Amino acid sequence: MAQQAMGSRYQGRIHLLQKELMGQYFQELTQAAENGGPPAAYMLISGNPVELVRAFGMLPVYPEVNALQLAVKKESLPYILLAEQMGYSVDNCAYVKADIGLFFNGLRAPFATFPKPTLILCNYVGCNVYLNWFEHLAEYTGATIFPLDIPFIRDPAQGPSEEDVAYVVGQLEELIAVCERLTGRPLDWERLKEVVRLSQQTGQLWAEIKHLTKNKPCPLDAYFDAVTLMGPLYCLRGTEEGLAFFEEAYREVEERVRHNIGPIPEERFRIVVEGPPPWPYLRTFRDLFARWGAVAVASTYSTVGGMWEFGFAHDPEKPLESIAMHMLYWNLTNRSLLLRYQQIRRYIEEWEADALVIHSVKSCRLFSAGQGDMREYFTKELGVPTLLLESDLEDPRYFSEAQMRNRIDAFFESLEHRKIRGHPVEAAVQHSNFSPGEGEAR
Amino acid sequence: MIYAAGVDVGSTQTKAVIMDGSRRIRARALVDTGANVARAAERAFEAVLQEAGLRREDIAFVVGTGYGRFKVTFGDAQITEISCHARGASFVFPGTRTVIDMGGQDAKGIRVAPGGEVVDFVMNDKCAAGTGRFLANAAEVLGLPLDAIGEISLAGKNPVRLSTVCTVFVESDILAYLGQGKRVEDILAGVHKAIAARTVSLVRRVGIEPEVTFTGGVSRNIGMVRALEEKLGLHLNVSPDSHYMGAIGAALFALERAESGVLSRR
Amino acid sequence: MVIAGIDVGSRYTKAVLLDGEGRIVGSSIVRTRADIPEVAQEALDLALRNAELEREEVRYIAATGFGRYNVPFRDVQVTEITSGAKGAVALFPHTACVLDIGFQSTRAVRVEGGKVKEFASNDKCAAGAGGFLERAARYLEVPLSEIGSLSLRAQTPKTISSICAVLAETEIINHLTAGVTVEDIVGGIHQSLAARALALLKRVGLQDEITFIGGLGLQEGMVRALEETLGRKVNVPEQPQLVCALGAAVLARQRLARLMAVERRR
Amino acid sequence: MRAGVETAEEIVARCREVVEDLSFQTVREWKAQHPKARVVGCYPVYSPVELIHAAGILPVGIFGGGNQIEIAHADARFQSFVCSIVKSTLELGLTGRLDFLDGILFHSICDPARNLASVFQRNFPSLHVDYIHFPQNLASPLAEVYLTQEYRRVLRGLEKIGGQPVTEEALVQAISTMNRWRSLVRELYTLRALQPHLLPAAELYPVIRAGTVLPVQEHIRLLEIFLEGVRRREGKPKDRIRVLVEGSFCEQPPIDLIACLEEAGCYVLDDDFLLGWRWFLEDVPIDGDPVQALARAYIHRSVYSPTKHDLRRRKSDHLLEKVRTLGADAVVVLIPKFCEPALFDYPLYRRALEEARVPHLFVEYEEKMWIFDRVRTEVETFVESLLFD
Ligand SMILES: Nc1ncnc2c1ncn2[C@@H]1O[C@H](COP(=O)(O)OP(=O)(O)O)[C@@H](O)[C@H]1O
Ligand SMILES: Nc1ncnc2c1ncn2[C@@H]1O[C@H](COP(=O)(O)OP(=O)(O)O)[C@@H](O)[C@H]1O
Ligand code: SF4
Ligand code: SF4
Ligand code: SF4
Repeated sequence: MAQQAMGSRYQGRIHLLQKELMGQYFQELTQAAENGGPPAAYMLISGNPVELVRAFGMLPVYPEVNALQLAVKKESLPYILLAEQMGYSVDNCAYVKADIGLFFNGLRAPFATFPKPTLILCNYVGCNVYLNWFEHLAEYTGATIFPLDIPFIRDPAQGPSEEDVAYVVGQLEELIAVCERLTGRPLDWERLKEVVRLSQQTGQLWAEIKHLTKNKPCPLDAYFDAVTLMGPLYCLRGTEEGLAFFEEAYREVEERVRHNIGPIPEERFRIVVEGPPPWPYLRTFRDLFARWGAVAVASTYSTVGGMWEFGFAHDPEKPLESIAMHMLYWNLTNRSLLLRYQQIRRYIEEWEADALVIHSVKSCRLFSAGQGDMREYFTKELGVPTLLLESDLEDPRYFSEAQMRNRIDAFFESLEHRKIRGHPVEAAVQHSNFSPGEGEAR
Repeated sequence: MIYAAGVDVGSTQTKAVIMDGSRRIRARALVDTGANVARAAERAFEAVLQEAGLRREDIAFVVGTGYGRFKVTFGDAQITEISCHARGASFVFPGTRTVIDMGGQDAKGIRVAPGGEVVDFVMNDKCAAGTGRFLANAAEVLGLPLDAIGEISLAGKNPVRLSTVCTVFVESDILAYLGQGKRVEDILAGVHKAIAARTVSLVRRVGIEPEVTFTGGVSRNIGMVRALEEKLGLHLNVSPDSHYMGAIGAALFALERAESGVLSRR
Repeated sequence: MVIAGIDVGSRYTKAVLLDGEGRIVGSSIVRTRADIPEVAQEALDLALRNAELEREEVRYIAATGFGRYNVPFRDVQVTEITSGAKGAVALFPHTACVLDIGFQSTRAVRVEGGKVKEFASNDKCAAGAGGFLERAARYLEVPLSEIGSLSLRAQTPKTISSICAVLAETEIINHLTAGVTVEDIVGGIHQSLAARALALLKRVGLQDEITFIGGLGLQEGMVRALEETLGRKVNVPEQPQLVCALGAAVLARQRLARLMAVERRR
Repeated sequence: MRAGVETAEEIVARCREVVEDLSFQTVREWKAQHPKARVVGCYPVYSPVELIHAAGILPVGIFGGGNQIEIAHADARFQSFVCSIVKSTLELGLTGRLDFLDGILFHSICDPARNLASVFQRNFPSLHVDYIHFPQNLASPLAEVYLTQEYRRVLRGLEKIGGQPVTEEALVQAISTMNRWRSLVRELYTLRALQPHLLPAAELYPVIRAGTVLPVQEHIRLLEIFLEGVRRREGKPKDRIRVLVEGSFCEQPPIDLIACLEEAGCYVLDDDFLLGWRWFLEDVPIDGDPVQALARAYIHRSVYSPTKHDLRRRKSDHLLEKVRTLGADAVVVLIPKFCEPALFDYPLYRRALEEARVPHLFVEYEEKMWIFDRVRTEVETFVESLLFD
């Protein structure tokens, strides 16, 4: 029952670097809020078209990033309560509530002040709550809102249709006209191509880092450490600093692979994690796994903003089409649940994981509604040991450490017994005609 | 002879078992957990030692389990009650594939492999609805002893439909039914039925495969056994030791550790 | 002429008698049981006896509370939200918010011009009301009537984080084991209830003056916790438990006056 | 069910029976009588039933399991914080009660409903499951083009089930039949708005809901008789408040809950129950390309709802306009628990209603409720606050 010493948290160069970069980013936002600056475009993380925003010289602001920062710093509850007083339900997504609370607090958070939006770009990708969220922000701020409608990937066996792509490209053109009006200058296509090229290179590096986690030991935790890389991926993609950061990150991870270094002293279990992290208790949560020597080799959460590891790359020669493809197909949120099953299955097989951990969060039904079925699929159809945990990504009221710990301990105890006794996992494969579609090239 | 002990500190009751090297249960003890958890563990351990006529030094290894396992200060290791119930159930009923454990404050479903390893499990928490406590409250409102309500419920022919499975509110529901002149056995049948439905739907998540072994304190309630059997359409394994299953599993783990010479304390 | 208000709450049934001038002339509190009609009758009789009045003198009866429809001899019924607001305003005319914590539920009401403007209640789960305290009192082995003064003596109140009343008891046990005093535990419970009450009050729009009614108003510690949480004084009637019954009686009196006016015109 | 000469009351009783029958006996019988016929289920909201009719298929509304179903399997798939209709619909499927379906349509209304489509796909591999993406950028001219294409795609799937190509005539026919049906429904709604004491919502609702199960022609006849019957009714209004009910567009409240609302002292002037079926404000024009006409009708002529995000006009403005036109005293915001789209509308409604000084009451319910004490207390208090001095 050897559990590993606590506190063995990876704190490498890139963590420090990302802290610095994100600090600068928030400073830039505060600067813009207080002294004026480039127009701010509010956007959502999922499949974001940050390239276009950057090409217009606008500042990308991600309310989700702000909300999660509040949660990580354990500051989210008062903002959530503020929104609940206005009539938002306890059952509404807490990201939205924290953000609305933030707005009514004068856009002031303890770590930054945010500029008012000039453009509310609702890059509606999969999550229906986004539509409500940005609709409300638009009403409260009076800013211009542009709902970018992204057809959902309806058929898991097939990618987006030609009509889908044409529809999105058409809307991007409408969006360009809106940005031109708001910024008072025409789109510089060369600049857009350049930004897209930077994105392409950044995405490439990110994909390579993700493939490095196939190594044993896994060089970084693809859930807990990957989230640190995600801030720069959204906020700085398409910039030189962003690219430099990922170059550095790749170097470091690759170095760790060469020296067989992992995030914890001994890698005993390789897990795949599905679902967003419990931001208010990230550390506690991480330690509960670290105690057991469990390392995430892959996570679905790190693909909400884009799914580069399965072959996607922006194309500077087709900027709009590739932005459209990114939004339509190459991100987790716009894909059906069955495609997600398939994605996880690939992680388990190709990244050689022992188990699946599903972190089900009340706020985000996009992620969580139906995770019970996912659990059924993995345990009953594939015989993959699966642990389902429930809490929240933003609302600290839904986290109970004792209960989490009980479940996590019981789960790894059973994995351990199986390992010790050499029993193969009892694959209770039942007859089933279902196998998730084979949409992606391997 | 080598001896090992398992101490299962539940939210409601603390159970202790001593097992010898030939895997015979030498003694059992049961005490109410009460307010002082560490003390309850001590008391149960003392009681079981006395019952077995042994001294502390005779016990090679002690495993603590249950929600208060970290309070078993004299224990050599802690293992969750999920692993222990699975282990104990497989030991007593080797054909066990599914375990339903109902204790004072929670309910669990565990699927086990032939050796007794946990394949999958689910549990309810956050809300004590539909647990042993629920039954205890029902008994209290009706002024009946807890160990009698199961039997009485079997006589209920027209079970009532409860409006809540909240452990606290069940009280007013029962009062309301009494007010309407409903029979006690029908009310109890309704109570058992409601909990059985809830439990079965929980346990279904791990996939119910026979044989199914029912463990935990509530397994002593015959009304619950029958209600679950009816809902599942399956026979349930229940042994007089079912309440001790967690402690038995813990003792088995302890014995294994003692035999393999793992004596290091964590 | 006598007018009666009867509040059939989930724990206690309360009756208040008014004379023609609207003065309180009698009252009673009895424990609610399943046979509500009988309990209501009992409460009325007891109040009459306290006031040394005869049943025949009662001209009009308003029933309120969850059992209002089960008072067969009522002339009219109103909800406990309306009657609570009415009663609070009768006692404290500048009341803008009413907080009512009873056995099963916590309610916040915003009043404007003596009328209910907005309200919110917390009654799906037992976690936030007096029933929880009753159980805690039993658990801590202190009489309910002393809870209030005990809590006043809390040094460093220990709050309860569990949302479930039943699971919160486990937390209480843990606190006890950890050596937390009964005073601090009770103080903590009051703080948690006050925090919930604040959230509820904010939902309806927190405004001065706040009148606190319901059985929990009997507990000084609760009042203090509330005042600390709200950062302001609250009005607490001498007999907070009777306010809904009073409000019902006040409404009944207005009703009767109107009916009589109509009659006279005929 | 045959519509003979019946009184309005008999129609209500029979419709209620049809609606509460979880085994869909009427559909099963209909299918037995029409051996080659196909049935496609429609999950709320905004089902293009015209397309289904045109393909010669019977559309059947799938509105969850109400309060008589025990959820034994579905809650393993969907967590406690997901609304009831999602779970009960899956439960209907998992317990074989939907085995008469040849296909089922879901729409882009919310995240749980979308994931439900996937779960259906996995658990019922032989069922044709389609998911319609409704455009969310209704101000863009591209939306109409897109939705027309989307409808055509859906049609191709339906053609496969129906086993025959869908002709333009069939589409026109289907549209005009549904126009007739919808105009009857509108007439009933108008009548009720003017004289709510003659037509309680607890009657109107089951009668219309039966139309989501019965063949449309049969139901049209039924509505005609019912309308006649109601027109002949007499009575005087009681001292009640006149309210709009808003928010129950998807998961439906129990009929007895609606009744409870009325008994507690409300006249319901308008509601948004069953939006899946009655979603056009006016007739759909039948000249020109019928598929395009349907798409255009959705974009320009359909009712607002929590799942339609139309930035051209605020929903609260729609609501206030309705309050004014109908002369309502108040709004009852009746929302299913855990329904995010509806819950999200509430704060904006609240702001607008408060500004316009329209009293409102927020009530949460679940389709599985069968005890209404709490709701009753809330509604009574609300009524008291408006009627009493
Ligand atoms: N003789 C009995 N008859 C019926 N029920 C019993 C009996 N003894 C215990 N129980 C039930 O068992 C519960 C305690 O079960 P247990 O498994 O010990 O729970 P825990 O481990 O959570 O303390 C009690 O709440 C009670 O409802
Ligand atoms: N004498 C007392 N001292 C302290 N608290 C009391 C006393 N009597 C009642 N209470 C508290 O008041 C609660 C009952 O309040 P009440 O308003 O009568 O409830 P209800 O109207 O729901 O029956 C009890 O649960 C208890 O917590
Ligand atoms: S529901 Fe999920 S994806 Fe949508 S806004 Fe909330 S957290 Fe983000
Ligand atoms: S409903 Fe009852 S049992 Fe459940 S959390 Fe609330 S108090 Fe506890
Ligand atoms: S009731 Fe609301 S949350 Fe549930 S399926 Fe319908 S729209 Fe979605």
